[in-house]
Amino acid sequence: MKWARLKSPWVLHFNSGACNACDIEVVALLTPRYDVERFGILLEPSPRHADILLTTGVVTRQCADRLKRIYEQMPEPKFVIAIGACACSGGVFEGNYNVIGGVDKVIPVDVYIPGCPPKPEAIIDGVVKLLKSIEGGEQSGKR
Amino acid sequence: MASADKILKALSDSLGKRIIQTRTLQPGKSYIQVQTGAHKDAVRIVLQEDNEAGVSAITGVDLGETIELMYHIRTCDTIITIGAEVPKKDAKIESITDIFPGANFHEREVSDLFGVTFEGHPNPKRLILPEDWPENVFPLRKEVSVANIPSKIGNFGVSKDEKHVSSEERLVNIVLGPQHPALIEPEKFSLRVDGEIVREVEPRIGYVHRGIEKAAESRTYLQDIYLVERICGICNACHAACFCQTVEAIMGVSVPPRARYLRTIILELNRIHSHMLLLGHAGLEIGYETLFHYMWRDRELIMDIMEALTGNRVIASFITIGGVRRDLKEEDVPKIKAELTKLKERLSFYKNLFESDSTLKIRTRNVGVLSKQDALKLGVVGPVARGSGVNMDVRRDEPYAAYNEIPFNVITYDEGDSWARLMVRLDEVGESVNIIQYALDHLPTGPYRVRVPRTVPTGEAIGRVEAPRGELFYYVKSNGTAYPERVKVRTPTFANILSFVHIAEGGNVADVPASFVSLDPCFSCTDR
Amino acid sequence: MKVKREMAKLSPILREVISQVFKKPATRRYPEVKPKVPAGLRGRQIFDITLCISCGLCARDCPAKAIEMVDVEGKMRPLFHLDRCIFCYQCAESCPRNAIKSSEIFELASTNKSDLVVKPKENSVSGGSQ
Amino acid sequence: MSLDLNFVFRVLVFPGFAFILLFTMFCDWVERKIEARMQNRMGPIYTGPVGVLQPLADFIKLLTKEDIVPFNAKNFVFRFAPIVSFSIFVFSFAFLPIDGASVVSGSNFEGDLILVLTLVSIANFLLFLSGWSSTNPYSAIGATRVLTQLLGYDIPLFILALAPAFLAGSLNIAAIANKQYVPFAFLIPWTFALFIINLQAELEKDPFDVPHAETEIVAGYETEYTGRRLAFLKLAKDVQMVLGAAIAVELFLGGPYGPIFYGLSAVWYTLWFVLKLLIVVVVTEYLTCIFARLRIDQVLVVNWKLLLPLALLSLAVTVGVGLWLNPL
Repeated sequence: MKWARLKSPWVLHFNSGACNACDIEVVALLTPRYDVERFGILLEPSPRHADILLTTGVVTRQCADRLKRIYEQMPEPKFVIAIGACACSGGVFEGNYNVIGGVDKVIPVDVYIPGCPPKPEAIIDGVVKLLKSIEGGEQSGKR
Repeated sequence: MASADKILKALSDSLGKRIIQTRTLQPGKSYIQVQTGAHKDAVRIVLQEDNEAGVSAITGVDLGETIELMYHIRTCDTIITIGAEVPKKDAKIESITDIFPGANFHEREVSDLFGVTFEGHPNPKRLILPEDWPENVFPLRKEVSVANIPSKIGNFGVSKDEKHVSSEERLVNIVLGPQHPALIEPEKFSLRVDGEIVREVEPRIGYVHRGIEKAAESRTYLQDIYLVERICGICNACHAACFCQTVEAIMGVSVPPRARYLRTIILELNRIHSHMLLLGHAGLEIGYETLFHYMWRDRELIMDIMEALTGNRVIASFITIGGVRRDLKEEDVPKIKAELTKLKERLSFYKNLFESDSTLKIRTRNVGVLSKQDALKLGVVGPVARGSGVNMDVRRDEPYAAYNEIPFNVITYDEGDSWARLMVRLDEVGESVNIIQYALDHLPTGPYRVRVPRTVPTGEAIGRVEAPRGELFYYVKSNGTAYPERVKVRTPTFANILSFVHIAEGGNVADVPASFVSLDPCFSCTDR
Repeated sequence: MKVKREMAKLSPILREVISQVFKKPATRRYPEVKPKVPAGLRGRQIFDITLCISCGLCARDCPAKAIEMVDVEGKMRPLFHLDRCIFCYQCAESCPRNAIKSSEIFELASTNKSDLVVKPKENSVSGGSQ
Repeated sequence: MSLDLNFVFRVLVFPGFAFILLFTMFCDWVERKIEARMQNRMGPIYTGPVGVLQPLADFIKLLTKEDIVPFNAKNFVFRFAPIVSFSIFVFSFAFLPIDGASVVSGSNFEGDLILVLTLVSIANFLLFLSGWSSTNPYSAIGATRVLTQLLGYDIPLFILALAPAFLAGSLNIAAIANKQYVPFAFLIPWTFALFIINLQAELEKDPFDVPHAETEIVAGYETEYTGRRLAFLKLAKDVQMVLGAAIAVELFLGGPYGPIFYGLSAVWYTLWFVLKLLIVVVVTEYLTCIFARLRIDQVLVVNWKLLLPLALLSLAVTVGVGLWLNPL
C-alpha cells in the first residue's frame, strides 16, 4: 500500500503571491532535463487528484483564503511543500502591509525548501526527503 | 514626428498662465506643473501633437497636505511629465480615460493606494487591494504605517467573492479562477459567456500585491535593489538595471564602459530566457506539449550561462548602483559563444515550425486581433505593440547601457494577432543572440564597478528600460537620506492587461487561453 | 526523394519527433548523478568565526533581515536564518574582513523549520559539517 | 449447468478480465514511455524494472485515497457511472477474438460488430453522465464537450467499420478477421487512415483532446472525482484506448491471425494480436505528439464537414472496388 503511495506522488502547484521565479523552476521540473515523471510525479490540474501541494510565494491577504480552501479540497493523505524563501518565512517581503508571510501561518507544512529560487535539483531533493519521511513514520497524523 | 520642444512650445502658448512652473528633471525630460483643472487639456494637447504618444504612467507622491499627481507621457523618444496637485482632504480630479482609454487601470491603482477619486471614470472599482481591506485606509500615504493595519492571521474565513452581476441575465459566469493549471500565477478573470462567445471580461488582479512601493521607502537604496529585483522573477535583471539607472541619474554617477557592456549582456540573456519561456508556455496553452518540452529543453542552455555568470539560474542579482557585482572571466567567453551558436541553429527549426505547422497556425492565426489604432489608444507596450505594427523600442528610442554602440534592428509585424506577437518574440531571440555575440567581441577592459556613497542627494529622476514584455518605467524621488522618498514602478504588463479585456470580448471561449498567453502576462509584475 | 521534400514542407515537427525517439533523452538523473555546479554558485554561506570582528555590518545590510547578531562566548556573532535568507551575498560584500564565503551546497530542504537556523559555531569553517 | 472450469478460466484469467487489465496497464506504460521519448525525456523509471509498474502504482494509490462525494452531486449517478462504464468496456472485449477464438467460445454471432460499437458509444455516454452529475461548472462544460464530440465521431465510426465488413461479407468480427488473407489496411488504406483519425477523436487524444483540456477547463469531467472512482474513471479511459486499438486491429490488420511457425497456435495468435495492437498504439501516440489541440467548434467542423463525407466516400469506393473484384 505505502509502496504505491510513494511511487506515484501526484503534485498540485499553487502560487500564493510569488515573483514566479520559484514557479518557473517548478514548471522546469517537468521539462526534459529534470523530468520528475521518472519518480511518477505528475502535475495534476485539480486539487481533487493531488497528493502533494507545492506552494510558492509569500501568502498575500487575497490568496490566504484560496490557499486554505484548496488545502481543504485535497483528499486525505496530503502533504505540503513550501518552496523558496518567501513560502518558508516571507523572505524579502516580510513586514509588508499586504503580506502574511510564510505558508505555515495558513496551512501545516511538511517540508521547507529555502533558496531564492531553489535550484530544480534542490526541489527534487525536497520531494525525495518528503517521500523518505513518509516511508519512515506515517506522519500524516500530525495535522 | 513632432519633436519634444515643439510640443513644449505648443503647451506653453496654449495654456499660458495656467502653467505654474516648468523645470527639467534630467537632460531631455521636462516637467510642467499645471493647475489642477488644466491637466486634462495639457494631456489632450500632447496627444494631438503626436498621434503615437501615450500616457506611460501616473505617479502619486504624498507631499504632506497635498498629493502630487504626475502624468508621464511617452512621446517622440522621451517623457514629458505633467504635474498637478490635489489637496489630501477631499482628493478629487478629473479622469482622462475618455481621451486616453489606456489610463483606466493607472487611475484605479492611484485611487486604491492614494485615495484620489477620479470623476468620470468608467468603473472606479477596487483593483489591487484585497476585498476585505478596510475602507479609506490608503497604504501609500505617509501617515499610514504597516503597524496600524489590522493583520489577518487567524481569521481565514472564506471571503465572499463579489458576484459580478451582468446586464443580461442569460450569460453564464465562468471564472478563470485564481488556481488554474494554465496560468502559473493567481489572478481571476470572470468571463460572461453567451454560448461560446465571450460577452464581458472583468479582470480582478491584486492576488500578488506585496506592497513593494511602500516597502521600498523603509529600506536603504542598497537593500532596495534586491527588493526591486524580486518584483518579477522572469525579468529581474531589467528591474535592477532600471532602478540603478534612475538612482545613478540622480547622483550623476557614470558607469564604466565594461560595466555597461556586461549590463547589456545580462539584459539580453534575460530577454532570451523570458521569450523562450513564453513560447514554450504558449505551446502548453494550446495543447502542444511537444513544443513546450523542446523549447524549455533548449532554454536550459541559457540558464547554464546565467548560472555560471551570476551564480543563480533565475534571480541574477548582478547589477548594482555604479556597475555590476561580478566580472566576466576571459576563459568563459568561448564557452558562452559555443552555447549561443548551438541555440542559433535550434532557432531556425522553431522559425520553420511556427511558419509551417498547420494546427499551430489554426489556433493562433487571427486569434485575438489588436489593430494598430487600438494598440495606440490602449497604450500597450513591447512585443504586444510591435505585433500590431507600432514601431517602439526603448533600446533604440532612448539607448541605455551599451545599446547606442551595438547595432540591432527592431522587429515589427502588422497582423496584430496572437501568431504575430509570438513571431515577434521568436525573432527577437535571434536578435538578442546577435547582440550578445557582438558585445562579447567588443567587451572593453577596465573596472567593472565604481564605489558609490550610501546616501543619495535630494532629487528625482525617471528611468526607462526595454524589458522582455515592454517598456519598464521607474520614478525615484530622494530626500538626501539613505532611504528613498518615493519609488514608482510601472511594469509593462500593467499597460498590456487592459488590451486583454479588449481582445477577449467578442472572441471564442476556447480562444481565451491562446490570446491570453500571447500577451505574455506577468502578474507578479502587474500587482507589485 | 519527393517524400522528403514533401515532409519538410508539411511541418518540421514530423521529422523532429521521430528523430528525438532515437536520440538519448536530455534528462539528468539527479539523485544518482550529482550535477556539475559552476564555481560561483550562491549556495549556503560558509562563515569563518576567526576572521569575524563582530561589527554587525552584515546584519545591517541584509535585505531580508536574515542575519541576527547572537552572543557567543561574550562576542556578538551573526546567526543565519536560512529560511529567510535570499542568498544574495550582500553580507559577503559588506563584510570588511570577508569572513563570509559562498559554497556550492544547495540541497537545503528540511522537514522542520528549526534546523534551518544556522548558529555561528556550528557553521564556521572549522566545523562546516553539512 | 455444471461449473465449466475451462469457461471460468477463459473468462476470468486468460483472454478475459485479468489479461485485459494487465495488458491495459502495459499499454498505458508503453504510451507514457513513447510520449516521453518523443519529447526527449525519460518517463517513469523507478517503479518496477523499467517503470513498468507505474500505472499499477497509480491505480493502487488512487484506491487508497480518501473518497469525497461533493455535497450536492447526484449521488447515485456520481457513484456508479465510472464503474459501469469501465465494466461495459471490459465486457465488449468478450467479442474480440484475442487468441484465435473469442473469449466465451461460441459467443460470436453474426452482427457482433454492431453490438461492440454501440457498447462503446453507451460507455462514452456514461462518461458524459459522470461529468454531468458532479455539479462543478468545469465538469459540466467538459461533459457537454464529451457529448458534442461523441455525436461528431460516432457516425463516421460506424460507416468506416462497415467497409471491411462489406469486403469480408459478414458482420461477425471473427469472420472479418479470418477472411483477411491480405490485411484490409493495405487493401483499402484510405479507410484505415480515416479510422485511425476517428480513433483519435474517440480516445480524446490530442488534435481532438477537448473534453479534458487542462488549460481551459480544469480537468473536464474528472474534476470532482477522487479515490476509487477516479481510479476506475482513468482505468476506463485506458481500457477504451486498448479497445479502440483492438477494434482497429481486428477490422484492418487481420486480428490475431498471422503466420504460425510451430507450437501452439493460441500462443502465436496472442503474440500477433499484442504486436499489432502496440503498433496501433504507437501510431496514435505519434499523432498525439505532433498536433496541437483544436478548438471545440473546429473539432465539430472537422467531424461533420470532413470525416463524415470522407467516410461515405471511402465506403462508396470500397463497395465499388469490391464489386469490381468479385462481382455478386
